[in-house]
Amino acid sequence: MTFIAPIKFAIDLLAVLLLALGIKGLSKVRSAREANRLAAIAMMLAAFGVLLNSQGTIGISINSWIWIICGTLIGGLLGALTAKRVPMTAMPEIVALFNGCGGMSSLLVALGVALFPSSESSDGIVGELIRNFSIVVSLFVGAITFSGSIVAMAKLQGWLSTPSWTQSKARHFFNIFCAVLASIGGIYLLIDGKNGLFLILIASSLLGVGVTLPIGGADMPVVISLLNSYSGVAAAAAGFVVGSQLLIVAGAMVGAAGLILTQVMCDGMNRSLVSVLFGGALGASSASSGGGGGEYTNITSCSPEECALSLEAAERVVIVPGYGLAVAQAQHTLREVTRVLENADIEVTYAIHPVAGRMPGHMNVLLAEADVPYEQLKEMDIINPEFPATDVVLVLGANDVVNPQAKTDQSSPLYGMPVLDVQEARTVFVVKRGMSAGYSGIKNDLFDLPNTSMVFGDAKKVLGDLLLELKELGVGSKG
Amino acid sequence: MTFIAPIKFAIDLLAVLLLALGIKGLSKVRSAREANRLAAIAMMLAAFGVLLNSQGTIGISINSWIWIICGTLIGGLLGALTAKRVPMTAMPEIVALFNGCGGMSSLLVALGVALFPSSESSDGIVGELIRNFSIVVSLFVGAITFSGSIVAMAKLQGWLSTPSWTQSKARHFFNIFCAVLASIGGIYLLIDGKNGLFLILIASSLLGVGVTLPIGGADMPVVISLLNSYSGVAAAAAGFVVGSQLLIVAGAMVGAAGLILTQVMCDGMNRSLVSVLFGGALGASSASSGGGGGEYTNITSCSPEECALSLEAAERVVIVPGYGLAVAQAQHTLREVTRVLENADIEVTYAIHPVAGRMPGHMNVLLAEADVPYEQLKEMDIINPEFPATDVVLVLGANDVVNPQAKTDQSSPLYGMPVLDVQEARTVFVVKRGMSAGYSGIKNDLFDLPNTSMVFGDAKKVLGDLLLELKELGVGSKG
Amino acid sequence: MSFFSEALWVLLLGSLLGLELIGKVPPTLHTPLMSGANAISGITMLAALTLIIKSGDNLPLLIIGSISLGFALFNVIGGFLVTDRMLAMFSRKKTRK
Amino acid sequence: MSFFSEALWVLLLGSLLGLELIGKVPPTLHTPLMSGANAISGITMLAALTLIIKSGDNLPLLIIGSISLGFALFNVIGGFLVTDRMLAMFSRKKTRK
Ligand SMILES: NC(=O)c1ccc[n+]([C@@H]2O[C@H](COP(=O)([O-])OP(=O)(O)OC[C@H]3O[C@@H](n4cnc5c(N)ncnc54)[C@H](OP(=O)(O)O)[C@@H]3O)[C@@H](O)[C@H]2O)c1
Ligand SMILES: NC(=O)c1ccc[n+]([C@@H]2O[C@H](COP(=O)([O-])OP(=O)(O)OC[C@H]3O[C@@H](n4cnc5c(N)ncnc54)[C@H](OP(=O)(O)O)[C@@H]3O)[C@@H](O)[C@H]2O)c1
Repeated sequence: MTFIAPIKFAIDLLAVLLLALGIKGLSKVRSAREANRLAAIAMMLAAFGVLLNSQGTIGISINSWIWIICGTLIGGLLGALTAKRVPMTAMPEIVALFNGCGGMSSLLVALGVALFPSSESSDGIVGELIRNFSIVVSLFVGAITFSGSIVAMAKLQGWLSTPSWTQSKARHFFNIFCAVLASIGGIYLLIDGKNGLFLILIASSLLGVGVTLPIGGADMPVVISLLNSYSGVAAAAAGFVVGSQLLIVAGAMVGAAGLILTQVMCDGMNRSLVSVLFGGALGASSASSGGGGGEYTNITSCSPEECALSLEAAERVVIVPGYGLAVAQAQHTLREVTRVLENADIEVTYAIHPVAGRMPGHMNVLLAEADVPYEQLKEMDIINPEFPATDVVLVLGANDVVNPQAKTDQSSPLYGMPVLDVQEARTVFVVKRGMSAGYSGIKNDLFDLPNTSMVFGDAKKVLGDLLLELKELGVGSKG
Repeated sequence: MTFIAPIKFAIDLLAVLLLALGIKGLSKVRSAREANRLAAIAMMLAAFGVLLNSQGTIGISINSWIWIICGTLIGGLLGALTAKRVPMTAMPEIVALFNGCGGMSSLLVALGVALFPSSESSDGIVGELIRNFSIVVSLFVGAITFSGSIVAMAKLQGWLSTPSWTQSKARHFFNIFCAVLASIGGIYLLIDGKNGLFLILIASSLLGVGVTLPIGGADMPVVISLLNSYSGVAAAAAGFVVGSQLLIVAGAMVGAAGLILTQVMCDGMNRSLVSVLFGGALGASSASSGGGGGEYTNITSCSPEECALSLEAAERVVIVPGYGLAVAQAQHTLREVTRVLENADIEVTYAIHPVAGRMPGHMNVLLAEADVPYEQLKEMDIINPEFPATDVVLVLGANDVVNPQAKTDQSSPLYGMPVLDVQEARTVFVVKRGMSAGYSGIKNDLFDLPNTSMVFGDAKKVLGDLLLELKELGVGSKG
Repeated sequence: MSFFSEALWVLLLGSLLGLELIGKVPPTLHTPLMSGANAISGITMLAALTLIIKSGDNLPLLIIGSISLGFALFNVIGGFLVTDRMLAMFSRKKTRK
Repeated sequence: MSFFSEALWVLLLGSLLGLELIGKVPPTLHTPLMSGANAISGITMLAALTLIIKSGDNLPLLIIGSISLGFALFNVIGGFLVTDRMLAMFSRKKTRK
């Protein structure tokens, strides 16, 4: 027994070291994959440490082993299956789901300890107070994380829409009310360690829903990242509850790192965290206002056939994929079109804007799924100087990321966001379903330019038509 | 009494937070000065916490107070005086001195505890072992820090030269011998807690001397930074000895941050830490080999008079200060010369290479001392494109930082280091005492170029002559 | 006090470390990093384990612990696997480069 | 064990934090940063203080402690002042800008 405590301790230290290296490594492309494995190993180590220590000291009963194995198998298998099955495009919602479950786990631990307080605790009144406080935090944050994540997932999957009342000021009152209720419950629980338990649970779950529901689907990745940071906090609180330093360090690290990541993500899309959390849905308000900010005066529209003719005559084509491509699930059709063009010795590259789509790296993942070779993906800074030498640009369901206002119009909300300078190319085709605005809800000056033609329709459908037209024209048929 | 422990604890946490913020802030220009103050406040807080806690628990006797005040006053006053008096150019040696004293302080604490072990310790055999181990580390690292820093200071001040035996392989044997002796002493001390004490002290002091003495003066800043990292380690060890978490955290932070800084400094001058520590003195070997790497074939030399004539005719003059200017203490004379030129409406700027001189920021500090306006100091990346439009470049005791080999000759040890492209200017004057090489010991192709003229002599003397000539020519006399 | 003083140190330093660990992250890595950090936050499985082990024969507590463990492992295993899948896409493309 | 377990946590996390705190430092700040970090390493003054306070009437120990404190304060006060002097040069120039 005297040997086990130091070993367990060494394991804990090692696990924290590996976790820190893991988090650090995950933020660099080169090391990300190994870092992820490192973190997984660290977690295994940590679990092993707990089992070893318990076995060596108080012992683990058969009963406990059974329940441990049950929980592990069921949770692990379901997790593995979900992870294997989910399509790449559903990443944000699946991360939200996982995250919610982490929050739920912390919540349940706190609930268990609160319902059946162990008699062994003898830390005096201060210790008791700190422990109860940790239980309150764990319940509160865990419930918010869970309900918020589930709502986020449901909204991303389209199972939930944004009810209009959530866009009114009333929601702030609702949320404040829930927060007050939860605090009252917390104070009760602090004092006697039992009452107020369910008040906290219900009020903070409602708070999680109330805060997340009004947020537009496009801002969801940021919210998920924030909720992820919360689940770290919940884990740290659970660490206080069960008395595990390792849990506290790891939870604190993830909580803090998640906060930074949230900030980095906000910066990446030119939004502030406050406006994401309290500003309501951007998409919702813009959808109702139609175009938003000015009328279009000089729209040229054309058929897939004309577009195919232009493509046939081109030497350099640049594809600009955007959110619409992802929604239409058109990446495979796109790949077929570009294969045809390549066969005809037309040079095809893809211009990847860092925040195109609805999650960071969305376009990379999407195109990787459709087997687009990596060399053809060009980042914004690299492709921008090449547009003047480009014959045809095909904008597929992208909008904000090709809006020249971001460079020219100081009063535009987009001003300052780096964009793709597609208007420099000879001809630009924009494929989208109608004239409605993108994520930011802003009119796109590009559509009014003389060298821009709109090809209206669902991206998948238009690309399919394009493919037919190109084949009909005999492009790329090696004859 | 029950109140004091938590207060002390909160103070400790706060102090660590402030120290972390301080270290972080010191690495950014904008926040550096406040960060330094923040760190100072944190230290005061920490000391206050210790006094408060002791007063409230075991009490502080009058006797103790007297000795505390004595030590504080004497040490503090001497420190303040030294800090006020020292000339800016002697920064590295003074930092070395301070650093050595920090190491000495940790050493003395360990010595005191080792000589007069307190009877209260009752941590069992493991606790005893850890405590003794900390004492060994504290003595060992403290002694190396102290002797190494003092040697570094003495060498930088010119009080010590580099004895030739230290350049031979023999020094490695000497150092290994010392290290072995110190380890033996350490093992003795670990076992019985008293014997071996002075063996460690002497052997590790000699080791500190043996490692630092062979290193050339130019590499000293890196060594001092490394020793600084050591003194952090010594402080952390002292923390284990007296049982202070705060000391351990702060020591560990400084130790680790110092290591990173050392690495950053090495990178900045294109050297590896290993070659700095074990490679012997660069300067020494190069001084003996004369020019090093090829002969000069096409040197043009001229008098200060000719130089003055060119300056008079110029419209844009760029000054490139280097190590020689610092050695010659010629910054004030330089300022007078440039004032004259400015009066004659000649545009004067200074090209500041990041590692010109012998310590980072050397040139900034030097020129600031001579009251050169900040706007006239231009960093390398900004001034480099301007050289083609420059009439006269005056290179003052700089050598490596203007060596075009760094860009053209792949086999050169300098290859890859960014340099100032002075050869692009119309005329280049190089002021140095002879044809000897700079820090890297490498021939400078610049001197052979047709548009380069050498003006031989001590920088201060040449600048004085130049000033006279310019006055004689009536430059800048507003008439 | 001892556990709590240790816990508070660890909390402070862990948070500071977390704030520093992530610097500049290229946008393509935002999603994998989020998902990896999310998997790590499932470390709360240790709390669930401890709960089960300490609950003795208290059946409701065992059940709560087991459910909690299940949720946590769902998070952990799923999180790591899904992160790996995402990163595989990037690295597969990297090596082809 | 308790003090040492806490100490080891704090050592590990402090070291990791130190490694992360310093990122890119512009060369002009190398010397001030070195000097500031050096002043902080004089935190060992706390050890000297503790030694003096705990030494009771043991005169040699009091003297050792006091000398140690003197050295440490020489390091701390001198270090912070000299750093401030250097930084003043930079910022004086900055504001003129
Ligand atoms: N990447 C991220 O991490 C992230 C996260 C959150 C928010 N954002 C924000 O999202 C925006 C991304 O810009 P983006 O250019 O990719 O997208 P966008 O500006 O949101 O525009 C998407 C366009 O696709 C069209 N579209 C929708 N469904 C379509 C379909 N089935 N077929 C064809 N077109 C369809 C829409 O027009 P119609 O309705 O007329 O078809 C819309 O104009 C930026 O503002 C960015 O800040 C990015
Ligand atoms: N800044 C840092 O942190 C740092 C630290 C360590 C090393 N270094 C290294 O130091 C070098 C700095 O380059 P640098 O161009 O400034 O200096 P340098 O290459 O070392 O050259 C200095 C030149 O000054 C001349 N000189 C010496 N005393 C003089 C005097 N009294 N009057 C006139 N000239 C005199 C010397 O030639 P004569 O003997 O012929 O006069 C020598 O060629 C780089 O290689 C850098 O990597 C920099």
